[in-house]
Amino acid sequence: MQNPYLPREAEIVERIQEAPTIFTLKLRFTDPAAQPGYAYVPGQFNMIYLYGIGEVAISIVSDPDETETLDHTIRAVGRVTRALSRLKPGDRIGVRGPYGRGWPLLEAQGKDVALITGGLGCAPLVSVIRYIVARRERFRRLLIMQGVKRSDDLIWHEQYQRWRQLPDTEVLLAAEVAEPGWTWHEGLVTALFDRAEIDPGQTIVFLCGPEPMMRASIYELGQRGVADEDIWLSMERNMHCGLGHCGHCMIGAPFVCRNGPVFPYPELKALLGKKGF
Amino acid sequence: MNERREIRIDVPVLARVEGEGALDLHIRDGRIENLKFRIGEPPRLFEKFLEGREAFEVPDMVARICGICPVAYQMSAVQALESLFGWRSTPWIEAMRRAMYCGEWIQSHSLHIHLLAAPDFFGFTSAPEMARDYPDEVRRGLRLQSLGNELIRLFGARSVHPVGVRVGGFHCAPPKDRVARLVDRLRAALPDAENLVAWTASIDLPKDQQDFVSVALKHASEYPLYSGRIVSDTGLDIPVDRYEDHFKEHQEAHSTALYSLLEGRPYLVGPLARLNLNWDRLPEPVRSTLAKTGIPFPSRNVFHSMLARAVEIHLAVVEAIRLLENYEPDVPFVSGQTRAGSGFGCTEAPRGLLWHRYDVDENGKVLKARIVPPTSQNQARIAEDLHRSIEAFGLDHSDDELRLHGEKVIRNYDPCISCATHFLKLKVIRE
Amino acid sequence: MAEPSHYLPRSEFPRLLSVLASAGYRCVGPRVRDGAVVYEPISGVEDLPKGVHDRQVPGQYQLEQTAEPRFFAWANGPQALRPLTFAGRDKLWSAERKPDGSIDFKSDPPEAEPVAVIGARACDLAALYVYDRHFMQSAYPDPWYTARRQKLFLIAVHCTHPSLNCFCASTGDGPRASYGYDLALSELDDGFLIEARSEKGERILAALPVREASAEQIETADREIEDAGRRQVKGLPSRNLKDVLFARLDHPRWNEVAQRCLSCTNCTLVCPTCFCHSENDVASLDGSRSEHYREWDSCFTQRHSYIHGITIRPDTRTRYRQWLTHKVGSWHDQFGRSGCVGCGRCITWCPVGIDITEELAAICR
Amino acid sequence: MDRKLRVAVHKFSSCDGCQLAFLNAGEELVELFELANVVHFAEAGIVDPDARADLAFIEGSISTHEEQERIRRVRENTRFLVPIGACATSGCLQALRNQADAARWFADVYSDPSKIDHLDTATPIAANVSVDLELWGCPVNTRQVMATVSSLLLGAPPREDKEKLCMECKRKNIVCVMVTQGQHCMGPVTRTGCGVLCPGIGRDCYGCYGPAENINGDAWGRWLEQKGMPAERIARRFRYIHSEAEAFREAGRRWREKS
Ligand SMILES: Cc1cc2nc3c(=O)[nH]c(=O)nc-3n(C[C@H](O)[C@H](O)[C@H](O)COP(=O)(O)OP(=O)(O)OC[C@H]3O[C@@H](n4cnc5c(N)ncnc54)[C@H](O)[C@@H]3O)c2cc1C
Ligand code: SF4
Ligand code: SF4
Ligand code: SF4
Repeated sequence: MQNPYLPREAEIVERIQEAPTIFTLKLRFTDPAAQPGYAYVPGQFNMIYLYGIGEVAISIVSDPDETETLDHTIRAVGRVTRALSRLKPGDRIGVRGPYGRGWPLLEAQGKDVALITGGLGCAPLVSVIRYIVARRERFRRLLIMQGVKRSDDLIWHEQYQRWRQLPDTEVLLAAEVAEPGWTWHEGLVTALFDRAEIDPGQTIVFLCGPEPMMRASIYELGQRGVADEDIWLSMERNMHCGLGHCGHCMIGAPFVCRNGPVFPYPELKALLGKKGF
Repeated sequence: MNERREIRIDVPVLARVEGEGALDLHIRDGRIENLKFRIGEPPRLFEKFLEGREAFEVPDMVARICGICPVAYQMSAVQALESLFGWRSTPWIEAMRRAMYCGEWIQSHSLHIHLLAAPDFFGFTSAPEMARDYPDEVRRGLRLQSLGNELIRLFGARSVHPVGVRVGGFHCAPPKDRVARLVDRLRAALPDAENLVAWTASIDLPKDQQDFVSVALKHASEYPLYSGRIVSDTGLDIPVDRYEDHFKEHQEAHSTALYSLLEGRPYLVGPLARLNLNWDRLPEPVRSTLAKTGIPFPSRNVFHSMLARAVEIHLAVVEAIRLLENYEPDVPFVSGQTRAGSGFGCTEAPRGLLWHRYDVDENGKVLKARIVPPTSQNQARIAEDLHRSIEAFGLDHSDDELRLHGEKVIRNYDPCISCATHFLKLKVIRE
Repeated sequence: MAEPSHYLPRSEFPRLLSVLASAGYRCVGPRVRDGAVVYEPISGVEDLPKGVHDRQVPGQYQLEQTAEPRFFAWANGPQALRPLTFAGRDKLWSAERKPDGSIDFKSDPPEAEPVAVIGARACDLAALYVYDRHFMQSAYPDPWYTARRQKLFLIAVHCTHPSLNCFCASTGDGPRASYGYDLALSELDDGFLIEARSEKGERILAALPVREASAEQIETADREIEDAGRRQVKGLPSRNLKDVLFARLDHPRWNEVAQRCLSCTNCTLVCPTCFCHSENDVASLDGSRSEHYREWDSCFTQRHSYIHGITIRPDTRTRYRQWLTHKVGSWHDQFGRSGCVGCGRCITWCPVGIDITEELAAICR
Repeated sequence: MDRKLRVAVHKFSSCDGCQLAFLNAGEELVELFELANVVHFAEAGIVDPDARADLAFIEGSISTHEEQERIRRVRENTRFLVPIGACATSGCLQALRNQADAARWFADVYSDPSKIDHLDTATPIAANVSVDLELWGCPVNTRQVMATVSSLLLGAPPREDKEKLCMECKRKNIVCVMVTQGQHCMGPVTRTGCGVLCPGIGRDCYGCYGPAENINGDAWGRWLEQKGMPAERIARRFRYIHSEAEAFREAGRRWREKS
């Protein structure tokens, strides 16, 4: 029987520093046979193993059609991720996956897509933006809303500037604390709703970020007539196995690793925001 | 001789003694003007916080006095408390205590010989350094040390602050198969132990004959460990509860530590004192292994302490085999009522006589505890020896040589300074 | 209820062990160790807890020796089948780092040997059904669980001596074992009724010196089992409690139980359906080798719900609530049944005697 | 690794038992000396107290002015500082004086306490300087210290475990001594790490690894009180090896007030 817990060896092909604590690792399996067959959709994740230290769940941010490397954008926050941040090209790590349910990109085709994120560089959605931009014609209007705590925290500045130039694309940014030179909104991301154009029947919304911010956004979306079924969100919970066995990531009945990490809002509605779930 | 030389050697941290001590040596005009062996271990007040505790709490507390010889502290304590309460332990319990104690001797003596003392005599600063040139000897030492630890673990689950000892006996009897495996290991270690005796006897030790008083337990038939009367080579022969009549502690003018004297004289406790007083109790084959070295006992050379430790490792291995080879589990402890009064316990810690006294009230709580560890008892002897042997060594040696010799002398006593539970006054030296 | 059954006299009971042994099974069964009935390898019937009764009340477990001839006159012990399938600690794989920096991953597949378990209870078998679904009928079958599970030969013994903490009758899982076994026994004073339910079971049965059970024997056995159900004093409401519980997340009782609960994890670790585990790495000192382990975890720990900077369940109230809302609530969505099989272990082995049936009664009342 | 890890082992007020986690390590000790550059470890013969170190293990509590000074110097010289053992993490038994009339205790033992360099308290290292990780246990064991070294060599601090002893007790299929024998086992309030030594030999845990996270000392004591244990004895259970670890100190204080 195959051991589903066993990682496969991958090599770091390139390491990109995105921001002081955020970096991207471009990986390639050392077994050449493993690479081509590796299929995933944006929003799915891998368990990344740092030799001798442990595994962490990290979303896949590369474009699924790009089979050369497998990219992960990681924020160095703790024991494993900080040590991962010190790796260099050529270093080896372990990878197993892809796991979970990704963003409903097929369903989103032909619709307006609103991508709303909060917090430091929400990698899973940036990869969706890139995915859509690369296939712009399949989607209708693209609305990007991103909020950060301090304006300095915003990463991928130039990309936001580039994206806002695209046809039918709206980019709205907000910072709770604006440093001099910030030309975007000062305040919470939810304040951006008053400026955004949202066509409730036509829009599918992808949310990613801290749970209070997602809840506030859902409220605003509801006020604007967006149906619960059209709202999708990406969740994070403590995760060990990624296979739906270890029990850490349950939110009520759903396992984030198996039934998520991307959920349609109705599946979580009852427990979202309930302290303790 | 009219050369004027003033040196001050200050060794702030003594390497390779457990705990920390320091030696101040002040030489003026070719004479030792001032010599201080200071125990730098900060006071921890064990005797105070034992007050108000119930008997069942004592063994786990006194273990913490010393991480190197916790079994000794537990054994003296349970002996004192059981004698006070009048609980009669069984032959099985006594035998197992002796076996566990053997583990501590093997462990502590191996640690001392290999990691602490031997590097001195071969010109290394540490055992890992010595391991490069003498890998077999150091490995043999580590093997014996680990065997001793395993023997403690058999009864105590771990070798430092073991958890198996209780007033009345043990918390549980070890399973038979584990004991059998350990007996196999003990048997396999006999050649190591014998070779160790030969090896320590072959080390070129300073030939330094001194006059000193040896004090140790003496048992009717066995080499002393867990029980016996307190005897000396000056004719003392008393039961343990009369200790306080003959041994007095006092404060030396310039020292921080408590000095213990027997009828006004410094005295030696520990492996050499034990062997000097009990070589006739050595069982075969320990006796013949020692005889093969050609070194006669009693010995007046304090540096033979190291050989005495090796002999006691051999003895402990042989004893442990004897005590455990026909092992059957048995009722592991006795118990009963507590009662008020004073109880005394005295056993042979690896470093020598360890004497406890507990005064207990009618609720079974400790009113007062007095613990006289071997290191305190050797204080006066170490200071005396240092003075003598450094002068005999020759004060014209370089500072470094003097320092090394002084350290060698102190280390030879294996002073476990953490054990020094109580000190009297501290005199701060200011220049 | 009575099915055609065979009778094995007590004097022939050792034959069952020898037949199992010659069929290649290692026998695991109940025996007394450290004051409790535990399932461990047995070498003969003399290892079985003959005449032993257990007295279980919240937070207490005591054995009592009687002169009775029966081997199975007790309810249960702290663990039954759980450690035999989902072990406290398992090495999942190891990795070696070569001098060139490459990593060699090696799976450490479980080496399961055929094991016959004598004395499985109905509640244990019901719990195994949940584990099977969780670990085996998964998109990623767990090799350790699966290997051990497939080598198990299960001999149920219908329960006739429920403890004061048992309530399997109310959950519908006992006292009679009704599925999941190879052989089932009913213990009578002078022998056993024995019935096979699998081909493996039939083969063993065929090698035993059994005779047909009398109607009277069958009737006695049935009556004892039915009595056992009736004697149970605790119970769970038989309906699905999911909606009630999730509607009462702010019930004051959660606070009240949190005052008593030690958050010590014992309830979850003796529960035969709890499956939480964590994974850890242990590297050698020189870093040339690292081993990856999984071990039992529990929703009562802080780390269980930690995500960077936030602990989802920081206090005992939310942890206790997680355990109950999952066990008898969201469990229904996950496994199509409640996670409680009525064995009463979490009540007995809670060091401060918290009683799940009382808590649920207070909250769902 | 371009340069060997520089490791130091310092001793303050203690019994030396935690250093034995190294000295009893056998082959692993020899291996450690090969892998790392041990710059100060007096008991093993290497003395350079002011050496700069990447990793320093600190045994012992701070109970004299000299120690207060010395720990500051060690902190300045150390990148990653790890107190080991009860003395260094909570003060151990000698910290019992913190809650007593320390002056009287000294006066009882010393004829002139003013001449001894001592503080009225014995405090953990973290109360004196910042620390990077703590290894709890009285004493710590070889596995704990070596796992720290190996993890740091691999680039990350070791995983810290604050769970209750009961978890490991259950994983090892040890039969609970509290439930079967009514022993006053401290497992439900004690941090895991020892390998469940005490219940493993059929006795109660006495808490030598210190408090676990989120303990409920009141509920634990109330249960024993109902079973007949006097409040004063419950208080003493907490006022033992880790009397000054906050959770035990508070539980001990409340039970003492009740008695
Ligand atoms: C489905 C999923 C996708 C993720 N995708 C990304 C991503 O693309 N980029 C990124 O930077 N981070 C991502 N994370 C978060 C990332 O897994 C955590 O930041 C990481 O586990 C922290 O590990 P650490 O050891 O460095 O932190 P520590 O704070 O030291 O945490 C210790 C342990 O706690 C657990 N843990 C802590 N935080 C989290 C967390 N947020 N989620 C799950 N377990 C956690 C892990 O077991 C971790 O090893 C994702 C998490 C999930 C669940
Ligand atoms: S309910 Fe009982 S067993 Fe469970 S965590 Fe609470 S105190 Fe422990
Ligand atoms: S014996 Fe102690 S540590 Fe073990 S489960 Fe019981 S209470 Fe917990
Ligand atoms: S069981 Fe408790 S007291 Fe015993 S060694 Fe472990 S932590 Fe210390």
